[in-house]
Amino acid sequence: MKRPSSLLQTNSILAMLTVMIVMVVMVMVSGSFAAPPAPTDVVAEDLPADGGGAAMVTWTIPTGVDGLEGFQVWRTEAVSETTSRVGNERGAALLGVQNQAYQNEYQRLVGVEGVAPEDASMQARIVARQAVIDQRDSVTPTETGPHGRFWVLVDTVSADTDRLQVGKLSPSDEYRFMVYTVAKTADGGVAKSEASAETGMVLPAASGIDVKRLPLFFILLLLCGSVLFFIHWARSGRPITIRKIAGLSAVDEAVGRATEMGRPILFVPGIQDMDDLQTVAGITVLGRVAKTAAEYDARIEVPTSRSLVMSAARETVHSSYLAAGRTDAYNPDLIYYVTDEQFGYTAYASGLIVREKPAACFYMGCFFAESLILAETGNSVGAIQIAGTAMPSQLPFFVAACDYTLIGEEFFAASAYLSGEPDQLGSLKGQDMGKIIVGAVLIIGCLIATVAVITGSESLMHAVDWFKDSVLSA
Amino acid sequence: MNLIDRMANLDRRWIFLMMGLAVGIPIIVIGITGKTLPEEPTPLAQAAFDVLDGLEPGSRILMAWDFDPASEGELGPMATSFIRQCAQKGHRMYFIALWPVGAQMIRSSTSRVIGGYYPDLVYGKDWVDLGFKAGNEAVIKTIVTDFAQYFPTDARGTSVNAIPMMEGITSLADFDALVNASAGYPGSKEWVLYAATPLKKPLIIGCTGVQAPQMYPYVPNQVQGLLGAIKGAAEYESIVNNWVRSEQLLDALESGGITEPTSSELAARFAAAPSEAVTWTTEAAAASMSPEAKTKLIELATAPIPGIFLEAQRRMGPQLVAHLLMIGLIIAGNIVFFATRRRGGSQ
Amino acid sequence: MNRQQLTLLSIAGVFVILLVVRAFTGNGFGRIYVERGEAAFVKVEVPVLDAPDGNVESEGVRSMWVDASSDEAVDFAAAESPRAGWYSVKPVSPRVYFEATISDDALQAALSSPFESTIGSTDLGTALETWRLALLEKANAEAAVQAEPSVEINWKALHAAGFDRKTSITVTPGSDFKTSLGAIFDAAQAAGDSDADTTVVVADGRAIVTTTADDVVPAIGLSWPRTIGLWLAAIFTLAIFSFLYKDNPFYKIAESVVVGVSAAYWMVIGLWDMIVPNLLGQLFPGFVQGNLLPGLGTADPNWAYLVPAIFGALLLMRLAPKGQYLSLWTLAFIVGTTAALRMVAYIEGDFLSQIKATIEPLYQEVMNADGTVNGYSSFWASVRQITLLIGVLSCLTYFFFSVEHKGVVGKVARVGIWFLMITFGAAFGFTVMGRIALLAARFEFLFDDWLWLIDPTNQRSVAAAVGGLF
Amino acid sequence: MKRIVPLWITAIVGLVLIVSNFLPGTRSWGEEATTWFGIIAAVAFVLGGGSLLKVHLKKISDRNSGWAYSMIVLGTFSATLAIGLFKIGVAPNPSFPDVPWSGDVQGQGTPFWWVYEYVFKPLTATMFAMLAFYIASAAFRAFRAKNFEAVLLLGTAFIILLGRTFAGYFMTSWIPVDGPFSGLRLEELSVYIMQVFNTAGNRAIIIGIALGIAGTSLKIIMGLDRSYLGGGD
Repeated sequence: MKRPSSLLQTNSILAMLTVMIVMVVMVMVSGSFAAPPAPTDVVAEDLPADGGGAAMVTWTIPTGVDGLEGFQVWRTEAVSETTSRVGNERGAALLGVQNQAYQNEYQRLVGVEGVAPEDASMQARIVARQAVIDQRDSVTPTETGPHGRFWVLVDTVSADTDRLQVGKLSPSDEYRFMVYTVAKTADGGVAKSEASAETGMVLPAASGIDVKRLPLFFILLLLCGSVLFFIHWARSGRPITIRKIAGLSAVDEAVGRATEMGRPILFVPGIQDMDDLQTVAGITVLGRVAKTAAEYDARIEVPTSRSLVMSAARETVHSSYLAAGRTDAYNPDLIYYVTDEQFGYTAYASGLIVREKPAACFYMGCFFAESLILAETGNSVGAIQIAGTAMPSQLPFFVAACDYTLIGEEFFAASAYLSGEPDQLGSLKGQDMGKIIVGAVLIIGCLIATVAVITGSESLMHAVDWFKDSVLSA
Repeated sequence: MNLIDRMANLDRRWIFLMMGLAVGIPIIVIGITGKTLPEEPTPLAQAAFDVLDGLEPGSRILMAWDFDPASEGELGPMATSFIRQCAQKGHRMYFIALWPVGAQMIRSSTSRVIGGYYPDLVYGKDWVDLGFKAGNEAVIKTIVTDFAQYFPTDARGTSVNAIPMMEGITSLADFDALVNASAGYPGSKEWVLYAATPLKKPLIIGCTGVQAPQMYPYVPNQVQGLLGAIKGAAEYESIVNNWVRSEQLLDALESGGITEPTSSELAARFAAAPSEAVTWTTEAAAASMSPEAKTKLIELATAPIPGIFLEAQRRMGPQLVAHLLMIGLIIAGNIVFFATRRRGGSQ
Repeated sequence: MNRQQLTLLSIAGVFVILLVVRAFTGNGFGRIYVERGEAAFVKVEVPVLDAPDGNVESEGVRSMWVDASSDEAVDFAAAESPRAGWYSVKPVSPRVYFEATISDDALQAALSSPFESTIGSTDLGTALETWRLALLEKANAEAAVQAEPSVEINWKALHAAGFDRKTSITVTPGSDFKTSLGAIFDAAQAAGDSDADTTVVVADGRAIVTTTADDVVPAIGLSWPRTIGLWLAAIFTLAIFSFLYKDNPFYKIAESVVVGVSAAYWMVIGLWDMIVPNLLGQLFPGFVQGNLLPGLGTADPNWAYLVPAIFGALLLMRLAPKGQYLSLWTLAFIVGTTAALRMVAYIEGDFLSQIKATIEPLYQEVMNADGTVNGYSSFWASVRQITLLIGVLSCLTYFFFSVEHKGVVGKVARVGIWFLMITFGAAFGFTVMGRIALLAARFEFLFDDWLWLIDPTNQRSVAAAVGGLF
Repeated sequence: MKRIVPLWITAIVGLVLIVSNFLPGTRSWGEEATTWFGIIAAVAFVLGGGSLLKVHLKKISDRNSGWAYSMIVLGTFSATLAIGLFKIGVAPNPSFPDVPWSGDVQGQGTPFWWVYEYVFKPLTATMFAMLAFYIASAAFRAFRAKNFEAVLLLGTAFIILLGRTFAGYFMTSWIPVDGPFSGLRLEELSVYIMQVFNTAGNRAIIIGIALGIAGTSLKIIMGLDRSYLGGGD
C-alpha cells in the first residue's frame, strides 16, 4: 500500500531480479529433498494466424505427483531486456560503490583530519568518482539460470493445464521456454521441480491473416454488403418505403401559419460547414421547407454561419422555387452569410428573431451551445419551432423548447426521404437491416442466456460466452 | 398588470442576476467559512478509485488530458485528484494531450500537485510530460501499436530514449491503465473506441456533464470508472482525500511501532474521525509510541486538507443553490405558461 | 441618459473607485508576487558512471551542461569552461511575500536588540553558531508565529575569504547582536584569520552573515507583468460578462481578441509540438537536432515523410489565388483516413461491444454472503436487466424507418420515445450541472485570484497582519 | 482529373487503413498513414490562421462594418504569432543552454505563456461560463411541460438535478438506507436512471450511430458520397 522510496523504485527491477534469483536458489536447495518431476515434452510454437507477438507452449503433465499445484512457465529474455537489465544492474552497483566511497572518505576527512565540511564534500566526491573508475570492471551483472540463460517468469497455471498461450512478446525477437512443476510437499510447503528441458527458438512472428479478427471482418462485410445491396436496389428503380416522420408533416402546418399571420419563416442550418453531414441534411430539409413556402407564398429567411453553406442554401432554395413555379418570388438576398463566430452568429440570429418575430423557426443542422439561446428566443416570440440535429448533448434543449424535434437518425432519415436519392435511401434501408440483426441477436442471446442460468446448462453457458468473447469482441 | 403578466414579461436580465447571485454568494460563504457539504461516493467514483488502487505501486498509467480552460472548472479538480492518487500510490504517470491547450492543462495540474505536494517525485522517473500531438483519434490509433512514431520527444524536447521511464514502452499495450479527462472531441469516446476496446485495458474517465450520459453505456465493460461532471469530481476527491490521509496516518503509526493489522484499522478510524486520534494517544495501546510519533500522528489527523484538494467539493455549494434555482425557474415558467394559456394566451 | 441609468452608473462608479483605492493602498489585492533568481550553467566533462547500454567500452567522459551550483560544476568546471545564464522567475504565493516581510521586520528588530548570551573562549564556528541560535530565538519571538525567520551563515564565502571554523578566539560580546557579530569577527581577525569585511544582510525573511553584502539582493517582490496580466484577465472576464446586460464594444473587443489569439495560439502549438519534432525532425534530423531540439536523437532523414509534407503544402493551396482544387487532395486524404478509422472502430467499439454488453441473462441471481440466493435483490436485478433490454429494443424500434409506426410497432416505438425522453432528461440535468460548474470557476477567479475576497487555498492568510487588508 | 485524383486518394487510404486491421503484415502501413494524418492536422492549424488573416484583411480593405474589430483580431493574431514563432523571451533548455532556440515556448513565465494565462484562458473560460446564465433564462422562458414526453424529460431532469447534489440526500434522507424503499432515495434514483434508462436509450442511439457511420464511411471510401469535394458532382 505504501509508496516505495525513490531508491527502491530505481532498483525495483534489480530487487525483483534478486528475489527471483533467491527463489530459484531456494527452490534448487529445497529441490534436493523432494523435488517433483519436471514436465516433459515441452514444446513451443509460434501461434499461427495471429497478429504476432504470441506463442503457444505445451507440455506433458508428469504422472503420479502428490499434491500437484500447477506449472510455472518461463521464457528467455529478449536482447533489449538483457541490455537494459545489465545496464540497470551495473548502474545501481556502481552508484552503490560511489555512495559508499563518498561516505567513508567524508567521515574520514571531517572526523579524523578535521577538514571543513565544505571542503570535505568536494574532496570526498573526487575519491568516490575515482573509486567508481577503479572498480568499474569488477562489477559484473548476474547472468545465471538453468541452461546458462536468464529467464523471466511468464505465468503460473493450474495443475490440469498442459498449455499456455504466451502473449506480449516482441514479434522480432526469438524466445525459448521452460516449465517447472510446482507441488505441495509433505510438510505443507511448496516445492518446485528441476527445470524442464528448454524449447527450441521461437520467433512469434505475425502471420498473413489475424484469425482472431476475422469475425469482425465478416460482420463489417455483412453490414457493408447490406448497405451496398440496398443502394443497388434503389438505383435500379425499385421502391424503398420510409415511415412517416412526424416532424416533417408539421412543416406544412408551420409554413401555413406563417402565411396566415403574414410573418416570415426563419431557417437556421446549424453552424458547421458543408463537410458536416448534418448541415447537408439540414439543407435538404430546407429544400422542402422552401418549396412549401413558395407554394404558400411565405417569406423565408436563411442566415448562415459559413459562406459555403450560403451558396448551397441559395442553390437549393432557388430550385425549390423553380419546382413550385414561383421563380419570380425567389429573393437571394434573404439567404446570406453572417459570421463564422459561434456567439456572433447566435447574437445576430436571436436579434433577428426578436426584431422580425418569425411565425416559424427551423433549426436543422449541427448545433452546439447556441441551440439553447436560439430555442429560447424563438419561444419567447411565440414561434412554432421545429428542430433537427444529431448532437446528443443539444437534443434535450430542442426537445424541451421546440414543438417538434427530429431526433438524431430521424433527421438523416427525413433528409433521405426528402432528397429521394437512391444512395441515401438505400443506405438508410441497409442500416435498418443492421438494426433487425441487432434486435434478433439481442432477443435470442438474452433468451438463451436466461435459459442457461435457469436450467444451469453448462453447454448453453459456454455457447453464450463463446459468442460474446469470440464473435462480438475481436 | 397582474403578477402573471409581470412574470411573463420579466426581463431576462433579472434571471441572469438571480443565477449570478445563486452561484456567487455560496462561493463567498464557503470561501470564508471553509465548510463544504458532505459527499456520499457513488459506485462509479469508487470504481475509478479502486482500479488505480488495485494496481501495484510503480504501475504505468497513461494520463490523457483532453480539455481546455473552458472546461477546467469541471475537469481541473478531477485531474488534480487523479494525480494525487497516482502520486501517493507510487504509480508512474505519463501525460499526453490531444487538445492543443491540453499541454497547458498538464503543466498546471502537475505543477500544482506534484510541484506542491510531491516534490520528491523525479521528472523522467516518476512522471513524464509528453505534451500535445495533433491528429485526434489518429494519435490514439497509432500509439496503440507504436508509441515512438508519434512521440519522439517529451514536451521539453528530450528524446524518449533518454527518459528512464520510457524504457520498455513500445505501445499503449505496455501501460497498466489509462486515465482520461475529457471535455469533448477528441476525448473519452475516442479513448474507448480506439484504445480501451481493442486493448482491453482498464480505462478511467473523468468527463464533463455534457458527455457523461453518453459514456454510461460503456460501463463496466469498456470503461471501468466514470466521473461525471463536478459531482463525480467531488465524490472522487473525497475518496482520495480520505485515503491519502489514512495512508499518511498508517505511515505515522507504523513508524511509531504499531503493526498490522491494528495500524490499518486505526488509520481508517482516525481518517474518518480525526478527534479519536487525540484521545487514542492517551490510551494504554499507544504507550509504545514515542511522544514525537504521537505529536506527528495528531498533527496528521487534525491538519486541514490543502485547499486545492477540496476544489470540487467547494463547488458543490454553488451547484446546490443553482440547481434549486433552475428547478424553481422551470416550475415558475410553466406556471406562467399554463396560466396565460388558460386565459386564452397573451401572444 | 435617464435617471435610472445614471443611478446605476454612479453605484458602479463608486464601487470601482473603492476597488482601485483598496488595490493600490498598502498590500492591496490583485497582485502577483515572484521570486527572481539567476539560472547559471556551465559545460563540464563528467565521467560516465553507468553505461545505459551495458557496454563497458562506451564508458568514459561525457561533455554536458550542468547547473553552476551543482556538485559536478564545483568539481569539474574550469575558468575557460563555457558558461551560460539568464534570469529565472518563480511565482510565490502572496503569503510567502507577506511572511518574508514579517520576518524581515522581526530580524531587523532582533539585530538591534541586546545580545544576552555569553561566548567567551571558543572557536569561530561555535561562536557564530551560538550567535546564530540566539538571534533566531529573538527573531522568532518578534515574529510571533506569523512567520518563520531564518538565520544563515554563508560559510562558503567566509571560508573563501580566509576564515576558518577551527580558529580559537576569545570574544567579549557587544551591546546588541550587530556589535556582537563585529566582535566575533574582530576576534577572528586578531587570531590571524582573514581581514576581509564581514556583514549581516536581511532579505527575503533571512538574515545572512557573509563577506560581500552585494551578493544578497532581495528576490521576492511584486511582478509587474503578471500583476498587469491578472488585472487584464479580470477586465476581460468582466467585458465578456457585460454582454449579459447588453451587446457593447467591450464585449466585441474581447471577442475579437479571443479570435485572434486562439488562431495564433493553435498555429504556434501545431508548429512547435507537431511539425518540428514529427515532420522536420524526420526530414532534416541534423538541422532540427542542432538548432531546435537538441534533445532529439540523431538519425538519417526519413524521406517517406515527404508525403505528408507535400499533402500539407497542398492543403495550404487553399489560401492561394489559383489551384485551390489541389487542397482537395489533402482533404481526400483526411476524409479517407477518418472514414476508415471510424468505420472499424465504431463497429468494433460501439456496435459489437454494446450488443455484447446487452446480452445478459434476464434472470439475475444475487447471492448473499453465505451463498444463498437473495430473493429481493435478485428480483430487482432482474427487473433492471429486463428494463434495460426493453429500453434498447424499443428505442431501436423508434429508429427503425422501414415500417410505419402503427399497431404493435407503434406502441413499442412509443415506449421507445419515453425511454429517449428519460435519456434526454438525464442529459439535460448533467448539462445544466456542467455549465454551472464553469461559472463557479470563473467567479472563484474573480473572488479569489483577483479581489482576494476569499482565500480557500490559504495563499494570503497572513496578509491581514501586514497590510490591514480587511 | 480534378475529381478523379481525390477519389482515388480517399479509396486507397481508406482501404489500406481497413485492411491493416486484419492483415498484420500491413499494420505498419496503417501506422504510417495515421502519423501523416497527424502532421496534416497540424498543418490545418496553419491553414486556420491563414484563412483568418485572409477574411479579416478583406474586411478591413472593404471597410466592412466593424472593420476596427478586424484590426484588433489581426493585431492580437500577429502579436501572439510573433511571440510564439520566434520564441520571444524564452530561456533555452537548461540541458542545452548554448542552443538559443531549444527553450520551451509554453513554459511558465514566457511571454507566450503570459498570453495564454492572462488572455486566452480568461476569455475562453468566461465565454463558456456565460452558458450558465442562458440556461437559467431558457429554464424560465422555454422549457414547457406541454405534453407527456416533455413532462418525462423535465421530471427526469429534476431528479438528476436534485439527486446529484446534497439537496437530494437531504430531501429523502428519511427513507431508510437498507429498507425495501431505499431505491426511492433521490441519490439512488438518479443512479438508477443513469444506469438503466439512460444506458438503454444511449445504447440504442450508439448502435444506430455506429451503423450510420459505417454506412457513410463505406460510401465515402467507395466514392459514392462526394459531398466533401463540395457541391455535388
